[in-house]
Amino acid sequence: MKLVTAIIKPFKLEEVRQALTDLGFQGMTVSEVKGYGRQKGHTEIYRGAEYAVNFLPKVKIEVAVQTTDVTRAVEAIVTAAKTGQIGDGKIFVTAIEHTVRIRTGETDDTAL
Amino acid sequence: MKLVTAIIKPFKLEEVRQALTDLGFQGMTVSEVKGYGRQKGHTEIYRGAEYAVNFLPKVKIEVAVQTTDVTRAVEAIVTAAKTGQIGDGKIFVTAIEHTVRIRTGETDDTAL
Amino acid sequence: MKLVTAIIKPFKLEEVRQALTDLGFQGMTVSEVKGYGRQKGHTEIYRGAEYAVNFLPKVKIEVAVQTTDVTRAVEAIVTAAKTGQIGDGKIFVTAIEHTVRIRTGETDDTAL
Amino acid sequence: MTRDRDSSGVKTALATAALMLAGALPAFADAPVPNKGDTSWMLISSALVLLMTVPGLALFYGGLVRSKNMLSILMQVFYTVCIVSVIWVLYGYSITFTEGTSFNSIIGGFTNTFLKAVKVDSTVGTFSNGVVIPEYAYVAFQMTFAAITPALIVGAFAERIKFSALALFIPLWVTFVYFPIAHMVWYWAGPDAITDAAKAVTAAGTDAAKVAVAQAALDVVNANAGMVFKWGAIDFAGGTVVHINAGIAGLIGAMMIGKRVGFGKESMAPHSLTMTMIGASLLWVGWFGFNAGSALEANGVAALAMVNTFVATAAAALAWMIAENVEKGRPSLLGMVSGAVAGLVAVTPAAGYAGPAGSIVLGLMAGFVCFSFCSTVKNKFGYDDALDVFGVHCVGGILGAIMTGVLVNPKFGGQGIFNYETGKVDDFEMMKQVIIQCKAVGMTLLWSGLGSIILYKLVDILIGLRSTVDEEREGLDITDHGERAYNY
Amino acid sequence: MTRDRDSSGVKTALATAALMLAGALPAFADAPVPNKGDTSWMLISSALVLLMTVPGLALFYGGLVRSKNMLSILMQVFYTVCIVSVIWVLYGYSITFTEGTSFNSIIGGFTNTFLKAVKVDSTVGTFSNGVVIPEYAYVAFQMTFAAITPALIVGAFAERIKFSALALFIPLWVTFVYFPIAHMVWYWAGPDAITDAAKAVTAAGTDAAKVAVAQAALDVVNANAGMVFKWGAIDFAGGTVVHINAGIAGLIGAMMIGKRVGFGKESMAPHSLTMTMIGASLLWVGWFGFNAGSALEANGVAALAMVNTFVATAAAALAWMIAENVEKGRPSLLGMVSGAVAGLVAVTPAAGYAGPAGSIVLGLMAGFVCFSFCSTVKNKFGYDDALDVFGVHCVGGILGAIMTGVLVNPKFGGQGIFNYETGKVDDFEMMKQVIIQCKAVGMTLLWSGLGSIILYKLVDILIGLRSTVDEEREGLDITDHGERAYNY
Amino acid sequence: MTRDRDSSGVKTALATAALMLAGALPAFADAPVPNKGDTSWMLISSALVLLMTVPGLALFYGGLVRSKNMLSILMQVFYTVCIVSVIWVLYGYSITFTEGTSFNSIIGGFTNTFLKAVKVDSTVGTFSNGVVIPEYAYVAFQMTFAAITPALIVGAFAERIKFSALALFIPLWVTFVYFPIAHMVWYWAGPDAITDAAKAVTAAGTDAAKVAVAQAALDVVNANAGMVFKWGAIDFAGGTVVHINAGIAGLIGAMMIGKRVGFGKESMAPHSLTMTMIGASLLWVGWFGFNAGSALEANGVAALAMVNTFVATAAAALAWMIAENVEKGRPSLLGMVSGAVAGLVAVTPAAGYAGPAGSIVLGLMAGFVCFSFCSTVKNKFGYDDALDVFGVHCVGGILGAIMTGVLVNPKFGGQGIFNYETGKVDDFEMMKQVIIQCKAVGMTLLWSGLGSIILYKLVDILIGLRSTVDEEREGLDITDHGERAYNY
Ligand SMILES: Nc1ncnc2c1ncn2[C@@H]1O[C@H](COP(=O)(O)OP(=O)(O)O)[C@@H](O)[C@H]1O
Ligand SMILES: Nc1ncnc2c1ncn2[C@@H]1O[C@H](COP(=O)(O)OP(=O)(O)O)[C@@H](O)[C@H]1O
Ligand SMILES: Nc1ncnc2c1ncn2[C@@H]1O[C@H](COP(=O)(O)OP(=O)(O)O)[C@@H](O)[C@H]1O
Repeated sequence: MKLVTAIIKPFKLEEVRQALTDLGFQGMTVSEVKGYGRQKGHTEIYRGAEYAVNFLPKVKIEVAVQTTDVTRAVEAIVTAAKTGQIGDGKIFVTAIEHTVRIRTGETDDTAL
Repeated sequence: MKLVTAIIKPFKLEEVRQALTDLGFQGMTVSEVKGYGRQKGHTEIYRGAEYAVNFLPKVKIEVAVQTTDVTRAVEAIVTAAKTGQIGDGKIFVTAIEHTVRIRTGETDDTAL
Repeated sequence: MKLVTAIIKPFKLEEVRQALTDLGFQGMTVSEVKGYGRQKGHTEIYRGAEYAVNFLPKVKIEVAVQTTDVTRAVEAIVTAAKTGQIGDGKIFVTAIEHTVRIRTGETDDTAL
Repeated sequence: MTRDRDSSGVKTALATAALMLAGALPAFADAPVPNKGDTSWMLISSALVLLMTVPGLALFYGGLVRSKNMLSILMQVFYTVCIVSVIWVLYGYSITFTEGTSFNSIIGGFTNTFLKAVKVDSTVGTFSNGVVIPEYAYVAFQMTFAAITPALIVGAFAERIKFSALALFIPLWVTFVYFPIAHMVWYWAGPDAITDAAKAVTAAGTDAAKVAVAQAALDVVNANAGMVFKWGAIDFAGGTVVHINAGIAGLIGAMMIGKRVGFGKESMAPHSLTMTMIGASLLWVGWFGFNAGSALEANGVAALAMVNTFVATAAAALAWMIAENVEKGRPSLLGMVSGAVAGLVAVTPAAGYAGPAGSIVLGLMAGFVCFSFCSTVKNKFGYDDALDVFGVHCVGGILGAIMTGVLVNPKFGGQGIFNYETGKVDDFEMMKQVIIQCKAVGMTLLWSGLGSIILYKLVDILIGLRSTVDEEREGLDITDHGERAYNY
Repeated sequence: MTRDRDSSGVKTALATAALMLAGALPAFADAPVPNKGDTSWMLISSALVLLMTVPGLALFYGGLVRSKNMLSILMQVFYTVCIVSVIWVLYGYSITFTEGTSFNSIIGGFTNTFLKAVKVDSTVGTFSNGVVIPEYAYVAFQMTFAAITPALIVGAFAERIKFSALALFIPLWVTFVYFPIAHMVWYWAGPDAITDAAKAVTAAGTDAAKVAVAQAALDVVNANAGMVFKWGAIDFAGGTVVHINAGIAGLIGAMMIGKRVGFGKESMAPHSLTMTMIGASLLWVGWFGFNAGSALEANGVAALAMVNTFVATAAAALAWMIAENVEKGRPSLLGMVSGAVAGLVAVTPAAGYAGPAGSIVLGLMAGFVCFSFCSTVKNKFGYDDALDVFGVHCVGGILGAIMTGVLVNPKFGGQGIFNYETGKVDDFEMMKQVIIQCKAVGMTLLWSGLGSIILYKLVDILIGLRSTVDEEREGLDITDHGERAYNY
Repeated sequence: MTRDRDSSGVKTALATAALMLAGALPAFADAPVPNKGDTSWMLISSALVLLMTVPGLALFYGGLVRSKNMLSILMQVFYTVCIVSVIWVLYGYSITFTEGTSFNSIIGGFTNTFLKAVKVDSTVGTFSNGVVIPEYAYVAFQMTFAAITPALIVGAFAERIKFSALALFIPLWVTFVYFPIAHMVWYWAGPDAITDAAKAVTAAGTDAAKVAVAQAALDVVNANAGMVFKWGAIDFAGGTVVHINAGIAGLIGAMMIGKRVGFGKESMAPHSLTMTMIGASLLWVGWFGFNAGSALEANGVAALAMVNTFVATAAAALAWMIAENVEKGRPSLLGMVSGAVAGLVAVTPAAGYAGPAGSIVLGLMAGFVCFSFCSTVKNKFGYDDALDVFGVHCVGGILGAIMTGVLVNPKFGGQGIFNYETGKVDDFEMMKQVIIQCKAVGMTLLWSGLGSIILYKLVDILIGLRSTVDEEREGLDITDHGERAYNY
């Protein structure tokens, strides 16, 4: 099993979710994060005080998939999340050694 | 070393923390996430506008443990987090290659 | 490629970001988390009701780096994030199998 | 449009002069007209009491619950204001402030339903002879009291009652508990009726027959009042009617509905003490309308009530802060504002009777007593009065109601009790007054306590009081109202 | 310092007495002086209307947008209040409430720019013969109306207009749309001018020549009024001038600026219903100043307007709640407070004319009608009036304006319409009045509709109305103002 | 109960008439009675000033700090209101507004501690001959001024002072700095005493001996006033007493306590500009009580003060917005509301003296000057006045105090300065008045500056002013109060 982690623009979340659901992926975890890559932040001024805001709001999605599904999942995310402008985000794929569904105690592929 | 990542129902956090502490696990990181699996969201209506809320609030806990402790940790979490209803969550185990305790510079198992 | 994950004190974020930027690392993802390790929480009392707050606010930073850069990145983080007091945090290094830059579709090292 | 009705029909300067004198001292004329300064003050006081309730009370309470139940609290308070104010116009004002039939000691009559007897130039007396205000202003002012009282209750069983249950409970409670108690404590014939009747007795001179007739008439006037009023209990702005009444109803609700899921185990820390602080502040500001407005005139008594409301609150906040600092090591904002509310509650019955120094003492007592209650006594009993409605409103209200009997004492800088028959302040018998005050407290606890038990039971049978465990876990905002308070 | 101007020059007790009589019934004297109760009420009413606007309206709207646009809404409302109040002093008050030249039926004159003709002892008449208030108090009160009306509009095109476009649109709109409509509906010669002229006609007796002269004079007085006023339309506190006016301008803006990016696809859930609830509550509290203050006196009519404003609001909130419960299965807080605002809007033109029972009926109607509109009708048309400015303010305003013609009927507990010539309430012809009301509504829709189209177009040509897609995605707070609302 | 005290003892229509005349023009009678319109206005004005402070000021400040220090700010403001209002009753009112002994030019006496000399029918004079208000109303009104002034200071050293240090500093500061300055600027014998004494001089005619005696008596009356008052400085609602006073104390505190940890390096962006906007709006609304209430009557001057307070604020907000737009490219909400507060501050001393056009000019100046100060000048000096207490309150206050000497000029539409001896407005010598105003500013800066230095030092020695670095990092909410503001 692999964990596909994608950091995307917040307003793309809904499209990505839809794309994954359409392919039959049944679960996902989302968190609000901030980050920067090529795309940098901006400056905010509050009365006299200037602050550099280096981080932009992003959404991190994590989808655990069977190893054989990784490519489909990644492609679906790329297609749905792309605007073609900097800040579109990144995808990281990492290995999951073991999975458990808490409710049933099922493990690994059957737990996905 | 392994990282045990569990996505659980928010109100189970306290019990899970207690269970792990009782087993002698001394550290944990928690984040607020949203997600769905078998358990789906609901619809919200604000005046005339309807919005599908596909994500439910969950808590993600991450515990870095020695490889030999993985099973104990996973079992403790499953026991504490289970309600038997959908939405109880998932556990993923991944490999950590290297650990550092920032304060002391200790590394790997001694850093846990 | 490796993912360097560090859990640090919130007010150290700026220094860590600066240190990594100075070394030429061009991207980072940050999330607000809560956690405990050696450093424990405190008690809050709201009128008659006492609640143990076991988790302290921390910041989690994730930096995907080329395998050869891991040591430099970890050292930079340790140096910048250290106050010498408990609660300074932890660093975990894990393996990334695959990376994609969504905007361009570039993969792996070129995507970092 | 009859906007100038108060001047129409007056045709000469002389008549005008007469009317004006009448306006100032109507004992000398037939139809006192309202002083516009009083009217202005009563209108703004009504607005202030609404401000206390929404958003004031709603925020004070709302900030203390978990964010998943924020809207449910706001909704419950807002709904309460709406349903009660409509009922007030339909029949509430009538059965509270209109002379009833056989049970007039307990409840008024139905002759003024839909406010059918109220016109733009109708007036009601104040506490001064010959001073009146527009009846609509009185209707509005008292409406706000009827609205806030049941709204106070919802804090006790916050985070677990079904909205539909509350929606039924509130109109029942206000009808069978609030209106009777308000009638019992506040309904009377008014100053002029008593003074005129008393004068007739004097005028009767030595003619025994005439005196007997006049005395009988006076007795009738005096008898035309609520039971507790007739006992001689004093309650300037609603210590019994509002706070003890709501406080005991809350406690009973909290016990009958049961503890919140996870109570004592999970953290139920307030989701926004900022909101609670805003709420407490607006309660304070609005309470000036509540207390000083209860003078029904813009006069020195109203100003005194304002000063008292200011300093009792301040003193109670400081007392709670100090107590908490001593006992817990750190003074909290929540403690301070809780103390402020306790002070506001305690000074309510005393506002126009006590002196400022007495009010400071009362405030200090309220702060210490309510602190002890909420942080120690309550935990011993283990019931889940989520937002301390009992510990602040009932306990503070009882303290205030009883201490009013002490602080009204002119010896302690109080105003004494004015006797409309003799036209002067009575000699003050403190023990007697304190006992009367205790009786009024007891009566309120009893009526509201028993009435509430019956009504909760009834609602429970009809539609069930409590949300399911799953709903409670998910939060009432989603399950009862289909919304979330925050989407940052 | 001339603080005692109203007493200076009076040198004897007799003169004083005369002055006082004059103060009460100035028809008998030259210079009526303000009653301080009225002044007090007008001052606080002005403060209440500001409270409605900032923070009230700003929060009501702000809570409903996404957090990335929160500051933009707050800023737009705050800016509107600032720019309009300065304009009001510069020329707004003058062209609204000063007699104009040839176009006096439509717009006033420039003789009072910079308030140059207003002094501390200047007064203006109310709706009662011989009753006046300080002109500065009237300036302040009407200033708040001019400020809130354009602020209502911004909800319609929230989350997408460029701030610079708004900054230009508001002064244009208030000048070319609001001031004329306010003048047309509210400008008149005042009660004393009419009554005096009418008396002169009577005094002329049977001498035809004299009568003709007197009648001509009376006609001149009557002609010195805004067009809609002369039709006989009644609008107690601004159903047409404020709500229909702003509502239609909002709709047109929403359509001309276009839908928000992602409208109908992405979730645009309110970021803080807590703020919306605070806003709605402050609207309610402040609206007492708006409606009851429109009596211009602290009298029974003001008190009636307050009661009506209370219960129409409550009834409308309950109606929306019930409708939503029936149709969607769950009553929401947002629904309830939307209903409350709909009720406030609907009762605005009727506040001092209807009776309380009539106001409850009006409130219920407003709740149901506006609910249907916002949850069904609107979706059929598919325009993006982001915060339902049209569905609540225009629809509710039209309902209220027309129903005022019904509920003012003394048969339905209304106050009737006072005739200053005859000195009594006219016999009431309901159909006639309803038709007049409809004409006033139509006129407002037309003037404001056409005027707004032209002004939006103009602004679009000059600087462009709309933010870019990227700016809209990022949120106007950052792109227009360089700030974020929250940094928790 | 003595609620009808103001009518008791009056037994005939004639006596009544006399009393009423007295009420209106008490120079002709012994005991002026308050006009209820004035009383109503003073009561509501007091409530408005509390609204300014809690929640107004608390939120304005609170929104600007980081969320970890939110409660600490709210607590500091709330505590300040509580402790000061208790002290006010204990001895503050007495030493501020009671005639003192040898140092009467600087501080009053102890004869009215515990308000022991104040009764429900006690009255105090206003600024008009023969017009009085209930003394309790005056006590309440001035209490709110005493409470808000030290609360303004806390913004300067926000996020780093120890609560215990503040808890000690506030009562010391209000006692040794505020009460003396308020006494020096505002304490005087009142209009009637002066006018009566002046009349006696006139009445003495040509008899030199008699004149000398009468003149001596007049001199005594005139001498019975605070030092700054005697210089002839005018300060309508507290430019010196409140704003300059608090502003300089804040600056000194900020410097003595030192910069926040991380100042200039870490982001200290406001945690909720929404709260700041609510606070600013409530400041504006409440400030009407502050400024227009300072007329002490519900008259044309109060109305003028309200209009001025409205438009100066609006103009200053626009000025800041424009300046920011020019200099930074984007107008921010924080800028706009900061400008509004600057305008409120600047118009405070001028509110009842300037004309509306003059107030707009003053507002524009305030917006530009305070903007420049806060965004440029301040950064050059590098001190950490966290919430710009100095840059807004002291700088705006100085501007306003001095410009009051210009704008009061009748030539510029001002009201001039009334002379109670001659009974008319004096010929106006502008330069002279400006110099006097500058002296008053200097005196305030000196007294408050030196006094504050001593008191901070004292507190520092006794318990230490500043939190530890770790506490500051963690946030004062947890370390000082054991709570967190938000648990979403
Ligand atoms: N090396 C990295 N490590 C961790 N997160 C990264 C890295 N690079 C980018 N990100 C995350 O991806 C988000 C989008 O990055 P983006 O600016 O689109 O990168 P690029 O255009 O350089 O691929 C960033 O805001 C950040 O959260
Ligand atoms: N495939 C997945 N990848 C990532 N997270 C998942 C996945 N499946 C479930 N989750 C997370 O676990 C939470 C609980 O899932 P749940 O509905 O209990 O799943 P199931 O009952 O199907 O095991 C979800 O809200 C989501 O955050
Ligand atoms: N075993 C662990 N697994 C996951 N997270 C941990 C672990 N130990 C510590 N952390 C995270 O690191 C943060 C800092 O820990 P800290 O108290 O400095 O640990 P220590 O001093 O024991 O190394 C914690 O708040 C927690 O978020």
